[in-house]
Amino acid sequence: MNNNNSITTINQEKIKNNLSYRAAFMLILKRDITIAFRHRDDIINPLLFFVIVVTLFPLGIGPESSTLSRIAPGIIWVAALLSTLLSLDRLFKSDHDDGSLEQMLLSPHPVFILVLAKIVAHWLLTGLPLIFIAPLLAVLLHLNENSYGALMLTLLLGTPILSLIGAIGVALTVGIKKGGVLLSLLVLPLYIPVLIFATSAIDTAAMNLPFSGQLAIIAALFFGSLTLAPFAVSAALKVSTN
Amino acid sequence: MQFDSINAFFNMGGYAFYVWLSYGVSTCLLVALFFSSKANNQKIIKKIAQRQKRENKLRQAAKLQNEQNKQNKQNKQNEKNTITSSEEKS
Amino acid sequence: MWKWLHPYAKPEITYHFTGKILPWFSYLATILLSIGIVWALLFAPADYQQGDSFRIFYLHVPAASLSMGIYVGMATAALCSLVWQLKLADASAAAMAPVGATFTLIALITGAAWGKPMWGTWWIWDARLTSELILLFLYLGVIALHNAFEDKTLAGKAAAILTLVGVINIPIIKYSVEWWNTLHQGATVSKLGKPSMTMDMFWPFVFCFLGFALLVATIICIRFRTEILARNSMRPWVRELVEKVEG
Amino acid sequence: MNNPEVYSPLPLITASGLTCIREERILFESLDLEVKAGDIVQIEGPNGVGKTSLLRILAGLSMPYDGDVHFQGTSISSVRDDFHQNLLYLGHLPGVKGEMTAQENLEFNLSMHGLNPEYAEATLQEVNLLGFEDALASHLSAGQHRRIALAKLWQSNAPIWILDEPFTAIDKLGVKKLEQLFIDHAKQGGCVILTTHQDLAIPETLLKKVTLAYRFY
Repeated sequence: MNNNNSITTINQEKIKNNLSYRAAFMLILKRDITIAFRHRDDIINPLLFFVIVVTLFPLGIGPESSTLSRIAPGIIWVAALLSTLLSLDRLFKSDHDDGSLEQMLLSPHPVFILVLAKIVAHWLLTGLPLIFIAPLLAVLLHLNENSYGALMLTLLLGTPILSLIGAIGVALTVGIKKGGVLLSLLVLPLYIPVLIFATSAIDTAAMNLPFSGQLAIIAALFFGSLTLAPFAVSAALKVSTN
Repeated sequence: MQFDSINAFFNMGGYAFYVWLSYGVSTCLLVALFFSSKANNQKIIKKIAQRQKRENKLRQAAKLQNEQNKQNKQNKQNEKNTITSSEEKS
Repeated sequence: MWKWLHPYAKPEITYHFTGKILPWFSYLATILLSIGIVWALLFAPADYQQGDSFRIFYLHVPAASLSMGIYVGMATAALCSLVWQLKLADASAAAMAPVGATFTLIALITGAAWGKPMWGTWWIWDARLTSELILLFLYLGVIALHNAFEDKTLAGKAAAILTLVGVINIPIIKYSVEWWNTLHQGATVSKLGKPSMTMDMFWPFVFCFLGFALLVATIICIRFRTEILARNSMRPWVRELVEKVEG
Repeated sequence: MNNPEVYSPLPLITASGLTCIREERILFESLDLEVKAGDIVQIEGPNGVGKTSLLRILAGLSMPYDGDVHFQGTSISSVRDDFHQNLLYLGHLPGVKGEMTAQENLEFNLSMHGLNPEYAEATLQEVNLLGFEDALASHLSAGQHRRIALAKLWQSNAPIWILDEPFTAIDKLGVKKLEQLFIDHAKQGGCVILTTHQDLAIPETLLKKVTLAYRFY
């Protein structure tokens, strides 16, 4: 097959790229999800970690259901925080090592769309399973009945924030050899507002009071980080692949 | 003067431990910060000077090197023409 | 606009300029600090409620506000470094971070020491002390990121991004900690409020504050000059300078 | 071969006053480079002298200490998307995902650059990876990974090619084929900037050499 006919004549008119932003977004999303399903342990490990950490607390604090149910929201949310942190490393590390991160930065599409696709893929693979498994663990911790709704809602709105802000930390430390420990120091202080409002929402729900105020603030944090984080991540990636 | 005597001053109205703890710790931290910055400054200057010495040595070695091979190029040269001149003589 | 500022973008000129103003800062700092401290410890009146433990106030409040101020200074340096690609801004941010962290630490220790006689425990989850603690973590994050990269220009840019992300989050953290504190504690704990300041309490505070501010300026100047040297070590002007000094 | 189109008047890439500093060592200082359509530029020099850093700066991947890179006259930082549309960069790392098969990798690469993924199968034969289409990339050798990355060259219509040591782990026949590809690409108004240690069998008219040397201070 001679190769001339496939190379269209190149002259100064620039070949418009026919791939729309949405198609690029879906392309990266599909690729990341197929890769994650090709080796499952990336999805299972953070979940197992979440379960184990939550079961450790009753063993440490004692089985009385009164104390457990009072501290259950805090335990579940801190465990969710830590398991997201554990799974964040996978976001850019493998791409950085095999060079596809460079190709992504050099693609004609704006980087923040591709980065958003990777963060959404990461959330689907770690955030969503967390939400499904949280009620089971809440049962283990005798969580008050009427705060299950609040737990699910806060996790649904909160875990994307964890992925978005965590992506900034991981993009900053992807170039560094031992970046894992540094990642938690960079990212955990930024998680504190989400933790505070989520746990207070679940507590007020336990007392049968309306918790829409806290939920509104978490939603505000979510939309704020949804719009701002991808730009910070693309700037950080440009720095760490320098 | 708020205090009528020296040890009243040190006693700080019963809060001596807390007041002197905070003042003491703060002065230690500030002094440590000040002198570590000064020491850092000297360390950087020493490091640059040391690197400069190493680079000068490297440059000398390189200069020496190409003088040598210029040398042995010359003596190879004049050996050749001595041989050719001796052939003409014989 | 800002034409007069342009020559200072060149590291050499800034290095010599900061060299000239450094002695001024240090002399003023020592004078103001000694007056302020002596005035606060010896001559300022004791608080009618807290007695002499109130004298820690002259240390705690300047340190707390300076720690905030330095972070905002670092954020502006980060903004200049990212928007206008100013390499000197990275150097100044790297110089400010440890100073800010030390002052946050001082604010925390003096806050705890001041809280102990009043509330009976060393650490109290008061809203301001908690956000001061989180500010310390933010500082440590920036310092750790500065040291994590071998290449200084990369380190500067990465730390600049983290500082900007941090500065956006500081008001959110402060608000959420206030909310969290009132929700859990209720307002039972008497706040570490500023008692009404009589004039003879106000002046020592002003001297202490200015003294500490100038001390911060001095230390930042020293560190800034070190950072400039470290980042321009391959430049000819640095080589001559080092030759002159080291001989 | 169709008649050569009129080449774009403006040079494709100009670098002015590039300085690159790595770990406090000046790799190169105020380096000027102009690459017009139809040029093949080979960057030579001992390893560790900054060839890869120069390529990464030209591709816009890393920031030079000072100096600027222009694409058709305008700085690349202002026309980033346009520049990347007309650029194909191949670094040391092939950019091939181990969990995906060779064909999936190529299809992903092609569609990322807005090319038609159906060509993937045909192009894999071009780089004689026949029969390896559905083998997982993790089972393939490093040389085969490089050939998957190189397969993009056959499909890409980006005028600017920046290739970092494209001939590593490629056999004799493959090198000959690639050289021919570069010559055709240059003839059609594209330009190739590459680093290699082998000497290229490329006619002198097209080839431009840039040598970087060690600096002691």
